[in-house]
Amino acid sequence: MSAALNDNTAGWEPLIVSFCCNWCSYAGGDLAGTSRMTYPANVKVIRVPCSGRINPMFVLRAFQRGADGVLVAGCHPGDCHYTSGNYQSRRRLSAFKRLVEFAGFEPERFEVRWISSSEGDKFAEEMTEMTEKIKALGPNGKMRDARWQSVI
Amino acid sequence: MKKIIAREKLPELWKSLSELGPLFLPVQEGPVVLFQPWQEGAETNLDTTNTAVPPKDLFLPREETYMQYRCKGKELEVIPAEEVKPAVLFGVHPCDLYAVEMLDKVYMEQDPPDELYKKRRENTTIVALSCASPDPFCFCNDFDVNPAEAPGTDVMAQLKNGSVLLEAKTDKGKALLEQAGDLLEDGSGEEFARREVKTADFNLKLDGLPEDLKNRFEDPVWDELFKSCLGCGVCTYVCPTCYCFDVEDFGHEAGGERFRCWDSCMYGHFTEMAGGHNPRPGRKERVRQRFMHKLRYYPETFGQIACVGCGRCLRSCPVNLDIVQAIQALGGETVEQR
Amino acid sequence: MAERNLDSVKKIREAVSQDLLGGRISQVLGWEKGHYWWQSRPLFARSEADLEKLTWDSFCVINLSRYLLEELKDHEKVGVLVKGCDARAFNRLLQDNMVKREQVILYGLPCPGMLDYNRLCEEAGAVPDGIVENNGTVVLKTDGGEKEVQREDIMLDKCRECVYPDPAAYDQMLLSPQGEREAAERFKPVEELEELPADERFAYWEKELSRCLRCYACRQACPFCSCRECFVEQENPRWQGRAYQPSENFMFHLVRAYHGTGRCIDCGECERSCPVDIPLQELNRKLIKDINELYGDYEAGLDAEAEPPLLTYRPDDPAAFSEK
Amino acid sequence: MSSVNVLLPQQATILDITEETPDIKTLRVVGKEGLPFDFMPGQCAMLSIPPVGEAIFSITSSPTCRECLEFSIKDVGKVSSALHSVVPGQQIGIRGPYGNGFPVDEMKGKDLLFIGGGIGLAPLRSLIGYCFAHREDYGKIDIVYGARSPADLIRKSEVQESWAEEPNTDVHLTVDAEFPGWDKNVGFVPTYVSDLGFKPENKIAITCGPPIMIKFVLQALEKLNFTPDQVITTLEMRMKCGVGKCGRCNLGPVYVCKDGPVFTLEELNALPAEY
Amino acid sequence: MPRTGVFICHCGSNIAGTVDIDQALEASRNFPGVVHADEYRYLCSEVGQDIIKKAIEEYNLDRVVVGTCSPRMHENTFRKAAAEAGLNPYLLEVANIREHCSWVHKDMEVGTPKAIALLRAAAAKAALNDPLEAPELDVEKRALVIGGGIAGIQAALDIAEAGYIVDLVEKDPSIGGRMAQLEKTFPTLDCSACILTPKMVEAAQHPNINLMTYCEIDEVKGFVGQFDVTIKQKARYVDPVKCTGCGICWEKCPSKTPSEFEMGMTKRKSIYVPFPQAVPMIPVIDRERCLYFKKGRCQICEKECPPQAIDYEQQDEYIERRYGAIVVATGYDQLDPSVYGEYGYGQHPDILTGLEFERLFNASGPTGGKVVRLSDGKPPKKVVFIQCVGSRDKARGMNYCSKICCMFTAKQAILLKEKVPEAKSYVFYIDVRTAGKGYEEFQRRAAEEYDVAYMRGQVGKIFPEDDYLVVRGVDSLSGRNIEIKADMVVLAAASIARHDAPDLGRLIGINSDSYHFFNEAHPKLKPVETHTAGIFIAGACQAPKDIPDSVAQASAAAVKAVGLLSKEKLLGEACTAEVDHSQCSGCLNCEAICPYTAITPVELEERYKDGTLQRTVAEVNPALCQGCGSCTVTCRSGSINLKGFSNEQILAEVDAICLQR
Ligand SMILES: Cc1cc2nc3c(=O)[nH]c(=O)nc-3n(C[C@H](O)[C@H](O)[C@H](O)COP(=O)(O)OP(=O)(O)OC[C@H]3O[C@@H](n4cnc5c(N)ncnc54)[C@H](O)[C@@H]3O)c2cc1C
Ligand SMILES: Cc1cc2nc3c(=O)[nH]c(=O)nc-3n(C[C@H](O)[C@H](O)[C@H](O)COP(=O)(O)OP(=O)(O)OC[C@H]3O[C@@H](n4cnc5c(N)ncnc54)[C@H](O)[C@@H]3O)c2cc1C
Ligand code: SF4
Ligand code: SF4
Ligand code: SF4
Ligand code: SF4
Ligand code: SF4
Ligand code: SF4
Repeated sequence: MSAALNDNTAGWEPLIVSFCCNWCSYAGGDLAGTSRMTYPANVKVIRVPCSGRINPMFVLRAFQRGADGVLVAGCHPGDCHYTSGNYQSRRRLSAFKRLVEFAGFEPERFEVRWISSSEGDKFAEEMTEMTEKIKALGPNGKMRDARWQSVI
Repeated sequence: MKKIIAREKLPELWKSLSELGPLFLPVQEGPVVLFQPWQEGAETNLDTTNTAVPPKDLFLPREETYMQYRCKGKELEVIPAEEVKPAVLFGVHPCDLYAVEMLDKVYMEQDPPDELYKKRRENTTIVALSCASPDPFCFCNDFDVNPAEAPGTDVMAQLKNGSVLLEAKTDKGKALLEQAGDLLEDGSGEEFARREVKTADFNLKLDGLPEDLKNRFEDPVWDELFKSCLGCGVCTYVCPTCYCFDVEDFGHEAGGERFRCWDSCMYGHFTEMAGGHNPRPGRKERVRQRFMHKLRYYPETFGQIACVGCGRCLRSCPVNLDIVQAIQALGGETVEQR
Repeated sequence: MAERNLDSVKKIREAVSQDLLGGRISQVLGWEKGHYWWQSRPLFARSEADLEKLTWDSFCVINLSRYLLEELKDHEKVGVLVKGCDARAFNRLLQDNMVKREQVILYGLPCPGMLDYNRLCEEAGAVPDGIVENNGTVVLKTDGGEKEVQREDIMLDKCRECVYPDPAAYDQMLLSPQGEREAAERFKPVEELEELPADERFAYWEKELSRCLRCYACRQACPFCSCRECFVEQENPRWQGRAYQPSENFMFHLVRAYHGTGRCIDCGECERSCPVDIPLQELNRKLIKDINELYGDYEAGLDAEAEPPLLTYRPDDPAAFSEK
Repeated sequence: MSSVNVLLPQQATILDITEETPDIKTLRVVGKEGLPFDFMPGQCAMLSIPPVGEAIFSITSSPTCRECLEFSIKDVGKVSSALHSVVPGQQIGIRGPYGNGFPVDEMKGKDLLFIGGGIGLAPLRSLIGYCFAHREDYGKIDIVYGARSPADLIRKSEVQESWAEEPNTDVHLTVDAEFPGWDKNVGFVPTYVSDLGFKPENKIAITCGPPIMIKFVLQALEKLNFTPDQVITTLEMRMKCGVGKCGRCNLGPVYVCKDGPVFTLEELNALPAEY
Repeated sequence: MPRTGVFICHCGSNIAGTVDIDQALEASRNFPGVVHADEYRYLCSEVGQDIIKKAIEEYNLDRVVVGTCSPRMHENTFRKAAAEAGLNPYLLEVANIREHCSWVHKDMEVGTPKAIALLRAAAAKAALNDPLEAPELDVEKRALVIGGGIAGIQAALDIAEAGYIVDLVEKDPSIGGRMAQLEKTFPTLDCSACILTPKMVEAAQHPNINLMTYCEIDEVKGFVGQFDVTIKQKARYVDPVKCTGCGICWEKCPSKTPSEFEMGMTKRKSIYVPFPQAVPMIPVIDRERCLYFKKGRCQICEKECPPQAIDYEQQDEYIERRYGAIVVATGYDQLDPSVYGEYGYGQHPDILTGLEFERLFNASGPTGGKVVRLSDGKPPKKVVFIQCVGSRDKARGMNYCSKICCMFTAKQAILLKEKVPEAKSYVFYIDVRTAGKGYEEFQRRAAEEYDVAYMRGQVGKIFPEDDYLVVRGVDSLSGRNIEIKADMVVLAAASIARHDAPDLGRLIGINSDSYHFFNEAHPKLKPVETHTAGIFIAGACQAPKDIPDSVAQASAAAVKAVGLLSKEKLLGEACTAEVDHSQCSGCLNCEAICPYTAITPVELEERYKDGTLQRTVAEVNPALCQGCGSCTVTCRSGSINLKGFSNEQILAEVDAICLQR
């Protein structure tokens, strides 16, 4: 773990990368916006067609590049726009989540949520909750590649 | 200058020497012994024969960032890496130092010299430890490696009845022993025991082999020998005389760094070119390259076979394809058959 | 010398030579002795003379199925000697469409478990000159005399923990089956690690993985790694950097392990091939254990027809995240 | 710092860029003060473009040009494509020169036959420029240059105008197939070489191009009774260091980056054919 | 390196209020490849779009990033604008700095850096965008309806009415399906044949409908707009052109076999039409039973047939046709209740299933329309109906409710009372479910006016004693044990999927639920679509259904099909998956995962040593691929990639977001 990271947690703000499926969760995010809900700006969303598109390698890359938490969000099981994408990702990401925990990541660092396009409130809540949990945990040094920010 | 120290007191010596810079010595890491920087409480192991991986990474690190750069608009600023800091390498066996000599030829003697390597060599003080007993994989006898003497070492050391006897061979070596000060007792009265170490006897016929191989590039031996090879590259990574590397960049829009790291001729991508053409497309060509390099090309340029008989490839190849098998196949039956 | 049942060797030779010399197959993959009595090498036998070298003893550990990837290009039909894990590896390759069943004759060899050179030495206190195997025990011979030990105690870890020593796929079973083994210990290291606090677990892996040379021998030896181009070597995108950073070590190992989800046959070849003895099996087994817990028992390689767990789903599957 | 790490690039600046063909651009590059280094025709340099990496390219300008170095670069992959996106004034890294270069002294007094295909003209152009600058040292110069289509010929105006106007020089152009407006030869380079029926007496043939072209050019030259020591070619291998250490580009004991890339056919015949 | 232009929208103050536009512009200018950056109050307006279009030309832009509202809102607007300026629309990326940024944050200090991060990610992604083309697909103006039950007939009629040719494929010798087996239909009790037969005839005579009975689907290839289907016309051994349907052949045929239509309760001949109102009225010879085919002699039918329509030499024929759309309406089966040993089904002739009982009312049925016991021909005095036989039974049967049983039981109890006034009905039920117009009233009438005794409870055992059947059960309301000496027992056996549904699903490339009913694309919003574009479902093949629901769904499916057929061209998905054949190892894991069966193996020839070698690789059919990207994750080596959301692009976005400058 990079020592430098833990020194100045004072002004530290976590970086959370969220992968959202286009049809449900991203739209849920849009609804949160349209409804002027607020949630922390720490979360930055990457739009993907389906939670089935989420390759665990994307998640690890985010950790390498300094993400403090990663949240994948997709349609509720049964509601997948592509029928089975979230059923597939449920298995894949469950196995993967346990693996990253086994590697020593705190369980909160990687989460998966089902958020429908009508759940703007849930979107905002989940983003807030994730941010708060990560704030409580502190910066993630695990797997962070110190070289990424070494020359800016 | 000869000094002696009781083995129990070695941790104190480590501590003192590590003030000179990181002190690398054989450390028990779980099931294997590796050269690792010494830390308080490290489980050192001087009784091991050969470490799982040779200490070549002190001079040719597994990864070495040699420059950083910053990009601003159209500008590019190159920032060379910091100077190489001094280090101490303790407990290296003679065969590994014979191997370092071979790397020296490539990296320092051949034009242009490699400054990175050279600086690491110059800044490292080496304490060699003579071999007491070989393990069954050692076959350095075949290469006239003297287990009691190590070329180019700064200090020669020997384990002796619960003590370690140390003799400085160079000024750097003297400075090292002086650093330890009172910890070391005078050892001028002590004699280095003569060591006759009998290693595995494979009865290799090495004389004339490089010459013989000159026109055996298309030899049928190659059609069989490679078959079991997985192309895993372990043999090259654990071999003290292998030295290929790769250069890569890591960075983003604002800057980054360039490093070199170990690479291996056993990998498919090693020689692959734009458009997919690969001069060494298969395992056969790669196995041939590895053994030809050791047994013919290196000798042709530097006058000696690039193997010291450390036995690491015999121990580590997952399918037990090693240089002895290659030499036997090339020098034994096949020659007569042809 | 490693004395073993010469009858068995004879039986095997007879069986395969019938097919080889009869022209049913043009090559047999088996084992021959290496330089040392505790080593063997793959044997690519195409003639009677080659068959003379064929051996079967407690050191025929190398998994031969992987060689089919290349050998089937050159041969119409190949015979392979398969232990339990080799047969599971074969099934794995079959499931990934890497081999054609009709191109291969499998000769099943129920495996008594292979012996561990390091354990032999430890038990003997030196490098033994040879061993004699009895039923369940092994006599280690050294200069200093002889020592009898339990076979189980000097077996490779991966063999001690093997549940299915009998080939799950074969055309001809050459020796009598061993029966399923009890491998209660299989998941114990995983469970112990699971007990640790996250940070300690991370520290454990950081240390273990710090040794990794990233030679990728583990991958080369692995029967589920049959990709034409592994993610680690890809230029575009560059999933995996070459640097020896802890970050890159984790990337490689987590991804490789993840790629084994429901595919790792638990043969332990990765770990055996690793020159610096990284406990890779613990990662693989974590996934085996979790998949079994979450989605029902599945043992990769046992049944080539069974649907791999990540290639299917049930609408009511459980999830490992806090939300179902 | 006592001496410099050979792998460290110097800073260089792009002067300007010419689009030669749809996938080849020529970059003109200067060092901090004038040329970054002196070199001989046939030598190469490693160009860096962070954070993408480095790749080796022939210096295509003649050493007699003191203004800048020129590189003709074909877009085939990461670095080459990044180099295609540079803009004038942009700084890149450069190190070199690498390789042996052409044996300009041994070629003195001989007639020269240059045979180039596509991007293969790049190293030849440096030598051709050099020979023109030392015109009196060399005899008749023939240049056979071909590409897939007229659009794939590089340095068109230079080849067709300035070179053709040099004394005692003939330029023979060819493309693989008929194209509207193309009035020169149509056909593959090796065939054209045979058709032109060059005499080997006191001649040296220097060829560079795609491997398949080289293969057939060599056969054509052999038929025309050129001896292996009269034929010079340059090889391309994957390279990372350029100084004979990284271990990629060897043919037997010979390193293409250091001992090549220029070889006579005679030299090549003595080496393992691993290229 | 691309030439990217970045355009940031104020959206009035919607964005500008929370994002410092100048700062965002300044930052954007430093992104790699950005050669131009500009802003405007309302980018989506005509003027705003013009700014983008002009800049594309002026700065020779080959990528555009707009920082605006959600791409779900205006991505198409901007893409169209870019296309008008000559740029491939897929070279434009949207950074959602409104819904995902300015609207959810309050301060500039928070909103601005986040907007910059999102813009950076969009620029990084855009740099890797490739020009994409949505495939244009031709539409064959012909539909295929599989299954000639009421649902299939209705769908075929509706499509035909809209002016398109329909092939109606039925596996049996006649269309009609289950409804043809029914006597009267709830809740109005009109006669099934009276309302069905005209429809059958209409279908047969409709100029746009091509009736293909006694046919099976052999192969389906292709994709929406262009399904290439091979249909097997099973040999009838009767020339349909010559046959006049006079019926002499089946009258004279000496060989008998249990009738499928009559649920085996009576016999039919070896040359037969399944029921008297069959459409077409052309018999088939049952080759398995026919004496001539079995023993080589007989040929009576051939001799007797006046127009000499019998043709023993007829062969199965394979017909290949292309269709733009397919409607699947293959209906349902009845569970065989003999798995429930306690009910004694199959062991006693007076224990019947609902469908069997239904046939007893029918004038042409096994008893000529008299409701009598099959054992002794006496009319039953006490009939026990048992509901939920196999339905709603987690342990041994199906989890689901068969939906129609409560209603047809009520119907049958009423019909019984009408036919045998002295008969008394008892119904054992778990719940009575009567959702539907007029259904509750209907059922209540049964209970109140027709003296049907409804007993909530379960039957534990049925066994014969003397000449009645003892039905033992428990009344779960009172807890009392009940024993009824019944003359007849009718089991409302669960409706289940056709036994061959999974095979058919595989054949045509649609999937089924765990009970093998075909799956709709979305349980709420796409109830007649399947995951395979261009294939629709109707009737009881999707789930148990009654006739009105079947007909409604059939019409809906027809509308969908017609909508599709009415298009000149179909626009496919541009962001589809793509396999790099040089990398693909051919493991076909992706094939297993694709919900749209868009991936198939293909063979490649590859140079190997001096010869060549065959190698299997995966290939994506861009017309079938919907761009979910699930396959890309299954492919460990990343050999299959998704255009528009490629691995490279997503990684670039991650990198860009994590580069905190
Ligand atoms: C002596 C010499 C002179 C050359 N002169 C020129 C020249 O004047 N103009 C020109 O356009 N090209 C020249 N080349 C080729 C040029 O070096 C390669 O095209 C370039 O390195 C490709 O790098 P890249 O990063 O663009 O490709 P990458 O993205 O790295 O790779 C694309 C493919 O090229 C392979 N590759 C990587 N590096 C090299 C390399 N150094 N040589 C060959 N293949 C490689 C990779 O394995 C991969 O398969 C020369 C090569 C050599 C050896
Ligand atoms: C005892 C009973 C009484 C009922 N009473 C009523 C009632 O009173 N009122 C009411 O509304 N509903 C009633 N129903 C329900 C009614 O039967 C169904 O709603 C209706 O038949 C469904 O029609 P369908 O066209 O979907 O299926 P089906 O009627 O099953 O028709 C499907 C057709 O497809 C054909 N087919 C199957 N597979 C293939 C294939 N692979 N290729 C080609 N053709 C194929 C079949 O041969 C059949 O002709 C009753 C059901 C039962 C069991
Ligand atoms: S020889 Fe052995 S160690 Fe070397 S690459 Fe081949 S299999 Fe690996
Ligand atoms: S070839 Fe093998 S024995 Fe020789 S030096 Fe290398 S590792 Fe040691
Ligand atoms: S074999 Fe061992 S050292 Fe090599 S990559 Fe695998 S874990 Fe690392
Ligand atoms: S590690 Fe993954 S990508 Fe690499 S070979 Fe194994 S399965 Fe394939
Ligand atoms: S999963 Fe990947 S490697 Fe396997 S068949 Fe599909 S594209 Fe090819
Ligand atoms: S992206 Fe989805 S629909 Fe397309 S081929 Fe892959 S899995 Fe099938």
